[in-house]
Amino acid sequence: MSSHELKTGPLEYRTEEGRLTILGFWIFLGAEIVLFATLFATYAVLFGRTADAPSPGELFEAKTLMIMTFMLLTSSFTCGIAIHEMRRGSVKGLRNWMIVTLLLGLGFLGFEIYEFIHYAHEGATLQSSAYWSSFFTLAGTHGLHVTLGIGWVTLLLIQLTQRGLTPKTSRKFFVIGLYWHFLDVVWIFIFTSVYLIGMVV
Amino acid sequence: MTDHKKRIPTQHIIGFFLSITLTLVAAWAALQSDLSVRWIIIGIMALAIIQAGIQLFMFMHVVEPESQGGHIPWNMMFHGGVLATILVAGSLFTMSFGFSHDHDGDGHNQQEQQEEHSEMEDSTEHSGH
Amino acid sequence: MQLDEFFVTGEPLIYAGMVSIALVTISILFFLTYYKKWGWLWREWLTTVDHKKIGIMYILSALAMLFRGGVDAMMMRTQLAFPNMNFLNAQHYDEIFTTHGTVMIIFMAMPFLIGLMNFVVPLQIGARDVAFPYLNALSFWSFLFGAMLFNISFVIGGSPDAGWTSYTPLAGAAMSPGPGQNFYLLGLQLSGIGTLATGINFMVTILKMRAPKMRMFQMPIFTWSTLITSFIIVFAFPILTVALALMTLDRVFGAQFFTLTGEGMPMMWANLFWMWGHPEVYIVILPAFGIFSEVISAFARKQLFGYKAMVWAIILIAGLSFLVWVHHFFTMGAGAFVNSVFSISTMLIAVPTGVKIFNWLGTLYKSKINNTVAMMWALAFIPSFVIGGVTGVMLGMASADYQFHNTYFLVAHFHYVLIAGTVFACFSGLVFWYPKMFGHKLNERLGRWSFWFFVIGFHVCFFPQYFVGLDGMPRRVFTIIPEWMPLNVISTVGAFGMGAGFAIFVFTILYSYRYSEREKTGDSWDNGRTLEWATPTPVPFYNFATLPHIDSQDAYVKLKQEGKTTFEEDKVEPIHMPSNTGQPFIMMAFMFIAGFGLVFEWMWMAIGGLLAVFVMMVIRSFDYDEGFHVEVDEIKRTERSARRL
Amino acid sequence: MKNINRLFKKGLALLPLSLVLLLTGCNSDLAILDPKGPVAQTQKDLILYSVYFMLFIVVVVFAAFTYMVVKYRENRPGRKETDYDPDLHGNNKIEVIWTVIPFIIVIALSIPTVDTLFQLEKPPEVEANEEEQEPLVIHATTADWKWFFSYPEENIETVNYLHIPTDRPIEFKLSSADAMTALWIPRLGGQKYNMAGMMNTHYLEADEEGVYKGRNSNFNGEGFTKQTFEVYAESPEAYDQWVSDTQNQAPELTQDRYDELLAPGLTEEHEFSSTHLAWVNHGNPEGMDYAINRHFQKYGELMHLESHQDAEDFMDEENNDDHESDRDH
Ligand code: HEA
Ligand code: HEA
Ligand code: CUA
Ligand SMILES: [Cu+2]
Repeated sequence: MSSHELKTGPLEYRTEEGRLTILGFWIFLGAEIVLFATLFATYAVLFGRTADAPSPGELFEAKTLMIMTFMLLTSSFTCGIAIHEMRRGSVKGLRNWMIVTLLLGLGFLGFEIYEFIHYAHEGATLQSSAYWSSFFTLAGTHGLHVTLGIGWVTLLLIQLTQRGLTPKTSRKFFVIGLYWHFLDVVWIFIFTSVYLIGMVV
Repeated sequence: MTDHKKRIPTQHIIGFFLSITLTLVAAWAALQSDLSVRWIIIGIMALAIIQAGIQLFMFMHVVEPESQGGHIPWNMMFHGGVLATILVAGSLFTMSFGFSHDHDGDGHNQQEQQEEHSEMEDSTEHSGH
Repeated sequence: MQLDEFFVTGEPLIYAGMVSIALVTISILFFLTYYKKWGWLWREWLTTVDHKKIGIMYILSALAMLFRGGVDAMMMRTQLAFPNMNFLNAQHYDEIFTTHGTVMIIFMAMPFLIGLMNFVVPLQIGARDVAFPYLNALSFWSFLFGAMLFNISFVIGGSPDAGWTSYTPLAGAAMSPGPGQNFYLLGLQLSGIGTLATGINFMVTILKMRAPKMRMFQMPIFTWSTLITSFIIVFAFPILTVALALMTLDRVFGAQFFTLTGEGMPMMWANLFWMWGHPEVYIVILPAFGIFSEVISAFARKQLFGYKAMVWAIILIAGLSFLVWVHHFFTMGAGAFVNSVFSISTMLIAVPTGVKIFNWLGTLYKSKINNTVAMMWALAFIPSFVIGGVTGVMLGMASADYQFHNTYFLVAHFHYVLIAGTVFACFSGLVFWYPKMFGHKLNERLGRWSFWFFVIGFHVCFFPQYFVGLDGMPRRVFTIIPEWMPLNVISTVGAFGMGAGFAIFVFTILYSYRYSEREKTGDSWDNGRTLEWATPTPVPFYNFATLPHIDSQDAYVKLKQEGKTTFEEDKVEPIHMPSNTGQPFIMMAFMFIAGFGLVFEWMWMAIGGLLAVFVMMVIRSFDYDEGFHVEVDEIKRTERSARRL
Repeated sequence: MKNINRLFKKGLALLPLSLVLLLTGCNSDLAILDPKGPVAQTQKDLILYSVYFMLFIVVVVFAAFTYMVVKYRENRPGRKETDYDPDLHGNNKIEVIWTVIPFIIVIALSIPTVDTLFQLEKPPEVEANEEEQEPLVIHATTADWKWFFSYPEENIETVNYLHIPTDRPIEFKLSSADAMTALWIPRLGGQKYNMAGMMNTHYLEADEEGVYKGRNSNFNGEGFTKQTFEVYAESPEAYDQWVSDTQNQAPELTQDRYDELLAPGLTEEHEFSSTHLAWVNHGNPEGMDYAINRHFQKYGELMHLESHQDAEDFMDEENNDDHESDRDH
């Protein structure tokens, strides 16, 4: 609990509190890996159990998928740039790149919502079969994480305008940066093992 | 990621470029190539793991000196990965017997035999009347 | 929904339960008001972020839950000794073993141990609190509200009745309609979140907040076991979170994961449940091992034998714990190969556990055993647990398990490990650290009585169950054939012996509060080996005025030899401490409301509750409270009076 | 108090002894240790084999424990100075020993376990003096809270009781119409799960005539306790006689009748001269939702089942006239 503040190094690591929180967040990400892995395991086991609903191969569209993926990949990149700007001490850089990230995230969400509605029209809903339950839960949990992330970034942007860059605000941005990249990692696996494999098999 | 003062974040740019490329390769392999399904799956899963690595090392700086060489973050990611493998592979290993308890094998034969049987039964019954 | 559907009706036992709950609540409210204690309760307890107080609240709640689970157990045992009395009908019996198992494992064993960890670990490593005090309070309240949500099912809506394992499709919406099973899902979900947060909190605390220079391999062994347990928690609890969420989706939102329709796969639930469930049983045994190590080495007046081997054994057990889950469903028919793999991995756990047992014996070798009550609990553990452990290995032999599975042989196994391991450890640890927590010891004479009643009762209760199991008595039956009667009656007698032991234990607490001598030093047992004993009693809220440099295991032994204390007057500096806050309590209260809404599928309530939780989170996000500093003067004053300088 | 203390510790040490006594003395009484067929025999042998190792371990630990606790008590009269060595903190050699020995024991336990696991997947081996026979196929299907035994080759079906010939392997095809259950006949061998939408194969065999208790051993709700059945193991001739009697005298099983029986609840014993496999096999994915679709509403209803209520099979010796081949256990 000491309030000693270091004089050098990135702002977010200067206080003990910052270092502890960042470490704690990494551990949380470890737990998140397991959380998503459980969903992936369920998905894998229930694969093919579509009952009377359409099969994934019939519904998945390569075009939407690629757009969504590029949006999220790019947002992960812009988020990285934002943190880079933060470390250079640029409030403006941080804010602007973060806003770009946010917009890309929103775009991704929009496509995802469109996609889900489309599937529902085709007769694939959470209720239609074990396979679709696991699909919507896996993709939906990721989507929910993105939504929370967007809300969180918005709150932080407000705090940034109120307080500028302090060890505490920069710690918060650093942490959400980790979170955002992590969601990208999860998406890569959804992209690969749900969509691509779903279209191949 | 030692120098944070650099203006151009080269590492991020390389990472971004790589991740886009790998994604395209994966999509191509899955949708366009005529590899066998098995090799597609192995290949694109490998690509996904590499991409995860890119995010971790180039964007998330798991091992940057400020987090003491990322000893603990790295550890958590590693063990998380191990657990993810246990979960997915273990579930498949122990659960996918499900439909092959018997259904592929003689379970179906049983069923067919049974159907024949009852058909016969039916016919004898009919002739009996 | 009609009011008579809302409240459970028609059962005299439940009416009695309702009446007593109402009476207890009213009297508590009355006393709080009469003695004007509301403010005190809010300021000192509900808003606290102090790990010591949180630890104490955990322990008190766990004792209450032990009582609840214990009363359930007594009712089951009564029914099985007199099956024809119609004390419980089938449905009622089903509800009771379900709540008994769930309460004991989730709301008794884990919180009890987490309570001890909370109190002890920061002290043992020379920290002023845990890494995230706010989160710690959040964890506690999530546990408590989760436990309340689960427990009110007794009077409102109806209890779950599908076993603590809640196998689908039985526990699905089709076969278990109504709110009962939802209480299970949401009660566990709510408290599970807190447990996960606790795991993260302790990992960071132990990894980052040790006293200056204390190396990992100099940490007290209880701290080690807490670290490893936290690691298991972080990696196992998300599995439970997901499994519960999936079943909730099935039941409330019509998904098809574990259903018989829509090509659902019921056995995936069993798979996920045990992927969490097996690590869970090690979550409740490893801290217990840590406690025994501390108690045994303190009262044997000897350094722990084979410290390094002990640590590695814990790590190995933790690793293996993720590789054996299938042994809970060997009989599912996954085939000889799968079963062989998991049989072997299961039996391998015997090796590191054996290493621990032998090292405890090694610690006793050439020691000076001081037979206090805490030590007696620890000693009784060794032989009792070995019986439970070796029968566990017998269960691990899959082809033999085809005969043991779902019988009282299994029931005997897990009570032998859970009670002789976890419960004995909780008692041992509580008695051991009690003076540090409350400033006086528990009466030793009464303690012995409760010990003997409980331990003898325990063996009388559960040893016969091995044999009635071998005779083919399945678990979860509410009535039995005459052949099984004699052993069951013996078993029930033993259970009441344990009940008496527990009653005496509670009495000991009350008696000692009134009559025990107050502590004058911090080192209550004169045997303290680790840093918690270096603090004065009562422990100042900031724990340590100054932090010693640690360069050996058993740090306090060294300090004592060198005549040093944790109060070096000239080195005192202002100490930064977090402020109290009511947010965790309020946030979790909203979570409770949301959970309750989901249980009854009242979506407006669930959504409203969740929105309120989000609002609390936003408030937290904008909260830049930096805590406060304790000034040097105040520290000096506190330390001097505490140390009687 | 001190005396009790010591006495009790001695008592603890006697526990393993009582185990030996119970195991040898009551050997024949305990169902699992009283096998009536090769499968149960294999399992009993394995269990006893493991018990010897476990007893050895328990004896070693208890002996060492008693020694330590007696010898190193602080106030033992006649304690010597040399009995205390606070600096003794470990010994690598001994660590290795007590790691390796348990490891070897684990190996010794694993080998027969794996061996029997593979054995139990196949029909029991034929003894030297017997001729090899095709296993008798019986579909054992559960529904809340009853058993259907279908004999596809004989084209008969029984409810809540089972007839089998001795000395012939029985190949059970296990499945369930609703909740997960398990078929368990302790004297004939261990259990296996019945699950809807899948089919497990389970081999058992009786080599002695008699009536054995069987039951569902996996909890599945209110009627669980009473979901039992009796197994009549009889000579092949008597069995054949029973089969032809049933074929000739029992009514046919119609789908309506079957659906009625399928509804959650307890039921008596029945026999039919046809099987439900003609229209549904709950062990197929297609048969998985058969019962739930028909009786969805009835699963939540309570029976208010009490222990004196007869569930046709469990506590009482029920209507024996069904079975002319009735014999004492
Ligand atoms: C604290 C909790 C706890 C602990 C520590 C254990 C420890 C062990 N358990 Fe237990 N177990 C439970 C709690 C626990 N268990 C519960 C709650 C259930 C049932 C849940 C339910 O269905 O409701 C269960 C069920 C259970 C099953 C499932 C049985 C079934 O459903 O059919 C199995 C099967 O393998 C098993 C095995 C083991 C083993 C091998 C150990 C080992 O870790 C034991 C190791 C210890 C020793 C072996 C003793 C000391 C060692 C030596 C002295 C060295 C020499 C020994 C040898 C070489 C053998 N347990
Ligand atoms: C830590 C875990 C834990 C603990 C401590 C216990 C403690 C006890 N358990 Fe339990 N038990 C489980 C975990 C635990 N159990 C689990 C997981 C199951 C499986 C559930 C399932 O199948 O789903 C189970 C199941 C279970 C069964 C099997 C039920 C069945 O399958 O039909 C039985 C039967 O005897 C039983 C008995 C007892 C008894 C007598 C105690 C005693 O130790 C209790 C000690 C008693 C007290 C502490 C009493 C306190 C009360 C008073 C002081 C009041 C005074 C009143 C009187 C004396 C009347 N338990
Ligand atoms: Cu379990 Cu099929
Ligand atoms: Cu287990």
